[in-house]
Amino acid sequence: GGSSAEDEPATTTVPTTEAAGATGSETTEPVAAPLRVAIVAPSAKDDLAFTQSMVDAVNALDRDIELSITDGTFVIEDAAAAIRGYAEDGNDVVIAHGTQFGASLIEIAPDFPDVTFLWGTATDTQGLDNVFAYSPAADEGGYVNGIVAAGISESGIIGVVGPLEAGDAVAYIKGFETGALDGGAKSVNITYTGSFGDVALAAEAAQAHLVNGVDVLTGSAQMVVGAVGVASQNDIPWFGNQANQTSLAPALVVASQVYHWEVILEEMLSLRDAGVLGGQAFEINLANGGLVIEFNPGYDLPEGVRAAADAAIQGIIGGTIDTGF
Amino acid sequence: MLSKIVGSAVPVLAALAAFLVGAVMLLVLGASPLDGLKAILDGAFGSGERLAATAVKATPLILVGAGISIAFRARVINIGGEGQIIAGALLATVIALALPDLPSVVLIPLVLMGGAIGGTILGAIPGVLKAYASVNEILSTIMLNLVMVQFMNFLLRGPLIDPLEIAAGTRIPQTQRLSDNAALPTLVEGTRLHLGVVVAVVAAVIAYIVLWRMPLGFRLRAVGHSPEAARAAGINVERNITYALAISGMLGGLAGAILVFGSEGQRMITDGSAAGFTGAAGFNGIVAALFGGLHPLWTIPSAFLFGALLTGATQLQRVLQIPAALAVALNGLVVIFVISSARFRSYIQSIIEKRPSNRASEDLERPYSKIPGVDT
Amino acid sequence: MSDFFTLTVLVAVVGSGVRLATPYLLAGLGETVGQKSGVLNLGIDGVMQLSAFSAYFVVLKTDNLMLGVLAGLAVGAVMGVFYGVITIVFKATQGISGIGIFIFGLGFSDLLFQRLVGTPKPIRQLPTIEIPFLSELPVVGEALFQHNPLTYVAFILVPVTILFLGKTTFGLNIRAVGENPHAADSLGVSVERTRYVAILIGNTMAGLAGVALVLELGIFQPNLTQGLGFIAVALVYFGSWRPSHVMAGALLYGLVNATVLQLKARNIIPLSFSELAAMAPAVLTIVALVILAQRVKGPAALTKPFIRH
Amino acid sequence: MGTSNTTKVLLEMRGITKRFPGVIANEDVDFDVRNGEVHTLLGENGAGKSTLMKIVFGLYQADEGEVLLRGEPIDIRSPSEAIAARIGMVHQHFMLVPPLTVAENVALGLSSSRRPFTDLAKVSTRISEISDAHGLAVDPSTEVWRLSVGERQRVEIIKALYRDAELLVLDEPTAVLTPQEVDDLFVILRRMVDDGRGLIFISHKLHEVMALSDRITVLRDGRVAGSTTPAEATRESLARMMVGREVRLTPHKGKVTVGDARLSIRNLTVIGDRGTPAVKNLSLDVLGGEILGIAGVSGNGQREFAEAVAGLRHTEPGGTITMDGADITTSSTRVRRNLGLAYVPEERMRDGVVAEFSVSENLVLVNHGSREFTKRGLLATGAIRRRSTEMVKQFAVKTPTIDTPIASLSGGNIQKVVMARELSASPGVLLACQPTRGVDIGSAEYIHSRLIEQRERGAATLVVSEDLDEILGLADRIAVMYEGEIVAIIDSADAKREEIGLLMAGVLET
Ligand SMILES: Nc1ncnc2c1ncn2[C@@H]1O[C@H](COP(=O)(O)OP(=O)(O)OP(=O)(O)O)[C@@H](O)[C@H]1O
Ligand SMILES: Nc1ncnc2c1ncn2[C@@H]1O[C@H](COP(=O)(O)OP(=O)(O)OP(=O)(O)O)[C@@H](O)[C@H]1O
Ligand SMILES: [Mg+2]
Ligand SMILES: [Mg+2]
Repeated sequence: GGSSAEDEPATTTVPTTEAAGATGSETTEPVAAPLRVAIVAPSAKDDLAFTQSMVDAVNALDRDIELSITDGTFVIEDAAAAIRGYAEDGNDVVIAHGTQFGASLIEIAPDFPDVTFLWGTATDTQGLDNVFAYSPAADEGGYVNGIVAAGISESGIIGVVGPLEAGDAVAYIKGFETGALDGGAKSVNITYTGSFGDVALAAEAAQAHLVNGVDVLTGSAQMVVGAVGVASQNDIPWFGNQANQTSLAPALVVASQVYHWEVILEEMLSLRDAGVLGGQAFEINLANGGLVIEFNPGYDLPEGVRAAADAAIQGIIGGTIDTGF
Repeated sequence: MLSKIVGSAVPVLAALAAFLVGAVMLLVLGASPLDGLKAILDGAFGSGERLAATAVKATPLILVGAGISIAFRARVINIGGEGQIIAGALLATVIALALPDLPSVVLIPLVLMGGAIGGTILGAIPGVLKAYASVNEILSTIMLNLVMVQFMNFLLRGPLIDPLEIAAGTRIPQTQRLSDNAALPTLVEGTRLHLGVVVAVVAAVIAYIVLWRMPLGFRLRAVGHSPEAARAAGINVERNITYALAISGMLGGLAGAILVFGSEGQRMITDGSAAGFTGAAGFNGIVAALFGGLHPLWTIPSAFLFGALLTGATQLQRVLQIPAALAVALNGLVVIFVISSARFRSYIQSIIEKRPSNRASEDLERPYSKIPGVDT
Repeated sequence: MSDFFTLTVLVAVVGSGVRLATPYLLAGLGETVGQKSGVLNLGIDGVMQLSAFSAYFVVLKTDNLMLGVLAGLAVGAVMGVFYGVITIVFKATQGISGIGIFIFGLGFSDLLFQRLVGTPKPIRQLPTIEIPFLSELPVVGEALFQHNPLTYVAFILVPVTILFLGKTTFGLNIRAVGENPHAADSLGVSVERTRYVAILIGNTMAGLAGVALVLELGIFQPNLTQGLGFIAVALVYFGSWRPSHVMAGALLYGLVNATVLQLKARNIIPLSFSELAAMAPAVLTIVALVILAQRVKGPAALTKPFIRH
Repeated sequence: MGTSNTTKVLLEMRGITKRFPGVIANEDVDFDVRNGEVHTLLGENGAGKSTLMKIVFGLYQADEGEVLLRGEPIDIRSPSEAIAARIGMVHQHFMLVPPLTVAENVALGLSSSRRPFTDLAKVSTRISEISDAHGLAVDPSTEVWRLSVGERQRVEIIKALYRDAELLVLDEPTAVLTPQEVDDLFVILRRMVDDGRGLIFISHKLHEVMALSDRITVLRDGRVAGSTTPAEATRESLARMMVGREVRLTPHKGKVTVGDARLSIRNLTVIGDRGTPAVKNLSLDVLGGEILGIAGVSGNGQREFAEAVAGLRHTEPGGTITMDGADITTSSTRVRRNLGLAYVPEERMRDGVVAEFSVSENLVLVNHGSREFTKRGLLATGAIRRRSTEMVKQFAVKTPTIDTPIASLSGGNIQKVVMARELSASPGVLLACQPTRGVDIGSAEYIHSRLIEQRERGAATLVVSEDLDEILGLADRIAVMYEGEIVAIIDSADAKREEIGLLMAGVLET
C-alpha cells in the first residue's frame, strides 16, 4: 500500500493538499492554516442523536477548524470510501464516527500515516498508531436516567425502545435498567425493534409498552423519534440519550444524557500537535465532564428525585456505584 | 446500421435528459452544476485509486445486472437482488469461517462458489413458486428480501457475531475478520481493484454466451417471449422459469461473496438494514441492467457508469456538501427516462428500417426486443 | 405467556394492529384500483415518501393538519399524472418504471428533508377521535373506535371502493379496461382516460397512506416507509384484487406485527430471536400467496400497455 | 340474395389510402354500402379488409380520401363517434370482457340514467327485448366466459343493435361457427338488412359469401381488384380475383394403401379449463397413410383433445395414448416429439411461433438442441442458417430474409413456417389443428398439398378443423366430435355435408 495523496496529481481545489502531504503535520505552523477535520457518520448530522453530538463537539472546540461532513452513510463501504477520500484530500483529522467503520479503518489508516483517525465508539485502537479510539460510558448516564425514571414512575414499570442490540445503545440501556431497578422500579421492559431506521416500528413498540402499564419511556438511536412521538401524545415522560432531545417534546423530556466529545477531542488534538498521531483510547464519562445529564428546566422534577440523581452522579464519579455494565 | 446507431442513441439521450434534471436540482440546491459534475468526475475517475473504487462499486452491479438481464429475457422480474446478495454472502462467510486454513487457491474458488450457491437457492425459491405455484415473482422476491435482512441480522448478531464484539459489549452485527486466504487478491498494487472485478466481467460475458449462443439461452428467450409456443415446441416452461430466477440469483449471490471478500474490512457487516450491507446493489443492479438494454455485455459499461455516479456522489457530498440522496433521486430519474424512451426508440428504428413496427411484439411487458450491435 | 392473553393486552394488540394496518390499507386499496385498470404501480413506496414529506413539511411550517393532508394528496396526484404519462403516453414497462419512481421518491424526499429540515422536529399529530357510543362499547370500543381520522377514512374507503368498482359506470369501465382494453375501446370507452383516472386515484391514495403514516408518527425521517409500499402491492395480490380481502391482508399484516412487538415488550420472545420473529409477516405473506395464487387470476391486461391493432 | 328495396347510399368511402410504417394497407380504395344490402369484402390475408373497416369505425384515420355517411362527409375519429353515428362493428376477434356479465358487456360505454351508478336492470330488460325481436337468445346475467362461441357472437350483435346501429360491420363473424350456427346467423342478418340496415360482411369462405352477399368487392394488396355480384361470379372466379391466378379449390388426392394404427387412443378423458370433462372416454385409431379429419363445432373438446395428444394437457387416469406401440400417456411433449409426433397448433400466433423470434429461430424452435444444430454446447449458427434457408425455399415462404421477425409475415406465410418446421422432421404422426384458419386461399391450397404429401409418405395425419369444406376435401375418414365424444366416424366417400352438419350440432344420433 502506501500510495497516498502525494503520489496523485492533486485534482481538488484545496490549496493545502500539497503542504499537508509533503511536509507532514508536525511542521505545520499553528497559525498558518486551519486544522482540517472531517467527520464520516452513519446518520444525519442534525439527527438530535449520535451524529449531531460529534458535530456539535467539533464546533465547540476553541480552535481554527475547517470542518467537512459526510453524513447518512449507513452503507459501510460508502463510509470507507468517504474516509479514504477525506484522507486523500489532505485532511489532518478524519473522524470515523461509527463502531461499524472500524473494520475498514484497519485497512485505511496504515495507508495514510500522516493523518490522524478518530474512531468511535471503540475502546481500543487495534494497535494502530495513528488512530485514537473514543467511547462514551453511556451506562453511567443511563444509570442516572434510570434512577430518575424510577423516581417519577407511579406504576414502577418502565419501557425502553432500542434499535439493534448493538453499539452504545447496549451500554446505555443496561445502565438504565440497573439504575431503574436500584431506584425501586418493579420492572424494566426492553424492546429492540431490529432496525436503526424504522420510526413506525419504534412508535408501535412504545405503544406496546404503554399497554403493559409503562409510564416512563426511554430509548436510544435515531429511530426513537417515533417513540418520542408516542410519549408526547400520551403524556409519558421521556429520557433522552446522546443529544439533548428536549426539542422533540419540550414538556415531557425529563433529562438527556448528552455526549460532550469536545472534552476528549481537545486532548486528542493536543496530542497530535505534540506529534502523537494516535494509539490511545479515550472515554467520556461523568467524571471528566464528557457526559452531562442535562435536565429540562421545563419539566417539573420533584426535589427528592433530583437529589437522588445528583447522588447517583456523585456515586458513579466516586466509584461507589456499579452500573451493571 | 443507421437504425442501430440511432437506436442506441435514444437511451443515452434519455439518460442525459435525466442528468439535465439533476443539474437543475443542483442549481436549486445552490451548487453550480459544473462544480457538481467536476466533483462527481473527480470522485469517480480522479485517480487510479478512485478509478479502482469505481470499478469495485460497479462489480456487484455488473453481476446483479447480468442476472436481471437473463431473468428479464425469460420475462421474469427479479427484484430479489438484495436478498440473493445476502444469501450468497452468508453462505460464503460460513464457508470461510469453517475452513479458514485452506490455501487461497482452494478457498477463494470455494467461497465464490458458496456465494453462487447461496444466491441460486434464494433465486430458485421464487422460481419454483412462480413456475409451479403461480406465485407472482415480484412479490415473492420482495418478501424474501425482507426475510433475508432479518435472517442476516439474526446470524450476524447471534451465531456468526465477532466474539470481540461480545467481549467489548458493542455487539455490532459483524463477523470476525475472515481468513486472509479468502481475501480476493488485489490486481493493482495500491488500489482496491481486486479479482472480483474480473470475476464479474467474465460472468457477464458467460451470461451473454448462455443467452445468445447456447440452447439454454435460446429456450429462456423463447419462454420469455411466448411460453405457449415454447411449451408446444416441447420446451419445459416451468423448469426454464426456475432456471432463469436461479441463474439470476446465482449471479446475485456471487456478488454477495465478492462484497464480503473484496471489502475493506474483510468481513460481513451490516447496520441492520439490507442496504447497510449491499449498498442497495440489488436495486441499483436493475438500473444498470436497464441502462444496458438488458444485455449482459452492455451491462458492464452501464454498471461502470452507475458505479461512477455512486462513488462520485460520495465526493459530491464531501466537497460540495450536497447530500448523496441526490444521486439516488437521479438514479430513479434515469430509470424512468430510459424506460420511457424504449418505445420511442423502437418506433424510430422501425421508421428508419421502413418495416412495420413489429405488431405482435407490442404487447411487451419486457422492455426492448432488439439490442443494438448484437444480432440475436 | 399466560398474561399475554388478558383482555387489555388483546384489545391493545388489535388496536395497534388496526393502526399499523392503516397505511397498508390505504395504499393497497389505491393499488387495487390501479391494477384493476391494468396498471401495476411498484412505485407507491416512493410516492408515499414524497407525500409524507410534503405533509410533514407543510404541517411543520403552518401547524395546520388540514393543509398537510391536502399537500400530501396533491403530491400523490402529481405523481399520478407523472406515472400516467410514463405508462400511458410512453407505454413504459410498468414493473421497471415503478422501481424508478420508488428510487426517485426515496432519494428526492431524503434530499428535500436534509435540505429543508435537517433536524427532525416533531409536528402536531392527528388527534384521536372517539366515535360517540361505539367507542364506549366494551372491548371493541377501544380496539376499533378510538383512532385517528385517517384510520376511519381508510376503513370507510373499503366499502366505497367496492361500490365504486362494482356498481358505478366508471368502475365498470375500469374493470373492462383492465381485462380487455380493446373491447372497452371498441365501445367508445377511452382506455387512456380510464387508466389515467385509475392511476390518479391509486397514487393519491398512496399519498394519503404516506400522510397517514407521517401524521400518526408526528415526525419524518428519510426512508420513513421502510418498504411499506412494496408490501401494500403484495397485499393486492394477497387479496386477489378484492378490496375486502386486501383489508383482511392489511389487518393480518398489522396484527402479526403488533403481536410480535407485544410479545417482545413482555419479554416473551427472547431478544436473540427478535429478528426471526420479525420475519413472520413476510413469511406468512409468501405462504398465503402460495395458497391463494393458484386459484385467482388477476386482471388479464395487467401490465400490458394498450395499443390499438 | 334479396333484392334491395332502397337504393340510398348509407356509407361511401372515396380514394382511401392508409399507410403503416413500411406497408400500404389500403391504397386508393373506393367502397360503398347501401341501406338494405350486404356488401362483402373479400381478399387474402393482409389485403387490407380489417384496416378499411377500422377506418370506418374510427379506430384508424385514413391518410388520404374521404368518408361520407348518408351523403354527408364525416370524420370519424374514435369508436364513440362511430357509435354515435350509428355504426356498429363485430370485430374479427371478439371484443368481450369475459369476467363481466352479458349485461355489463352491453352496458359498457353507455351513459347511465342513474349516474354515477350503472343501470343494469334497465339494460337487461332492453337486451331481452332485442333478443326476442331478432331471435338472439342469451341470458343477460351470465358471465361471458361461460358462453359458447355462438352465444358470444350473439352478444356482439346485440351490442351493436342496442346502440341502434344502422350500418353494421362484421369482420369474419363465421370463422368460429358451425354450419348450423352460420345458417342461423344469416337468417338474423337477412332480417336486419330487410329492416333497412346496411351490412358489411368479411369472410374467407366463398360459399358463405355467395350465400349472403348482395354485392362483393375484392381487395388485393390494399387495392380494389374488382367488384361483382353472386349472380355474376363463381367461387372459382372470386378465388382468381383474390389471388390473381388460377386456384384449385378442392385438393387432389391420390390413392394410398393404409397401414397399421400409428396413433391409438383409448378411453381418453380430459378436464377442460372450466373444470368439467371436455373430452369424455374417447377412443380412436389413426392409421398410417390416412388423413383422419375431426369435424366439430368449436368448444366441443377438440382443443383439449389435441392438447392432450400433444402432451400439453393432463389426461384422467384410465385413458391411454399409444404411438407406434409406445405408451406416451404421461410423456412430456418433448418425448412425444422425439418419438415422431408433429403438432401444428390451432392458434398459430400464440402457440405456433415465438412472434419476436426470427423466421430462422422459429424454424429450429423444436430441435434447436439437436446434434445437428449444436456444436460443443453452443448453437451452430451456420448449420441453423443453412437449414433455414433450405426450408424457406422448400416451403415457398415469402419472407425478406431468414432473420426477419416472424410477426411481420402474413398469416399464411407464418403458417407455412410452422408447417415447414413440423413436416421437415418427417413425423410418424402429424396433428394439425385448423391448419388453414384465416389463411388465404393461395396459401391454403399449398398447405393442403403438403398435408396430402404426408399421407402419401405413410404418416398418420390427424386434421382438426371447423371448416367442413376443408375436412371433406382432405380427409379419408371423418370423425365428428360433439360434447367431448366422437359421435360418428364416416368414410369420406359416403359423407354428406348435411348429415355431418347435423351430427356436429348434436341433432342427429347414430
Ligand atoms: N397497426 C398496424 N401496424 C402496422 N401494420 C399494420 C397494422 N395493422 C395492419 N397492418 C398491416 O396492414 C396490412 C393489412 O392488414 P389487415 O389486417 O387490414 O388485413 P386483412 O385483410 O384484414 O387480413 P386478414 O384476412 O388476415 O384479417 C397487413 O400487411 C398488416 O400487416
Ligand atoms: N426443446 C428442446 N428441443 C431440442 N433439444 C432440447 C430441448 N430441450 C432440451 N434439449 C436438449 O436435450 C438435452 C437434454 O435435455 P435436458 O432436459 O437434460 O436439458 P435441460 O437443460 O434440463 O433442458 P430443459 O430445461 O428444456 O428440460 C440438452 O442437452 C438440451 O440441449
Ligand atoms: Mg431437461
Ligand atoms: Mg382482418
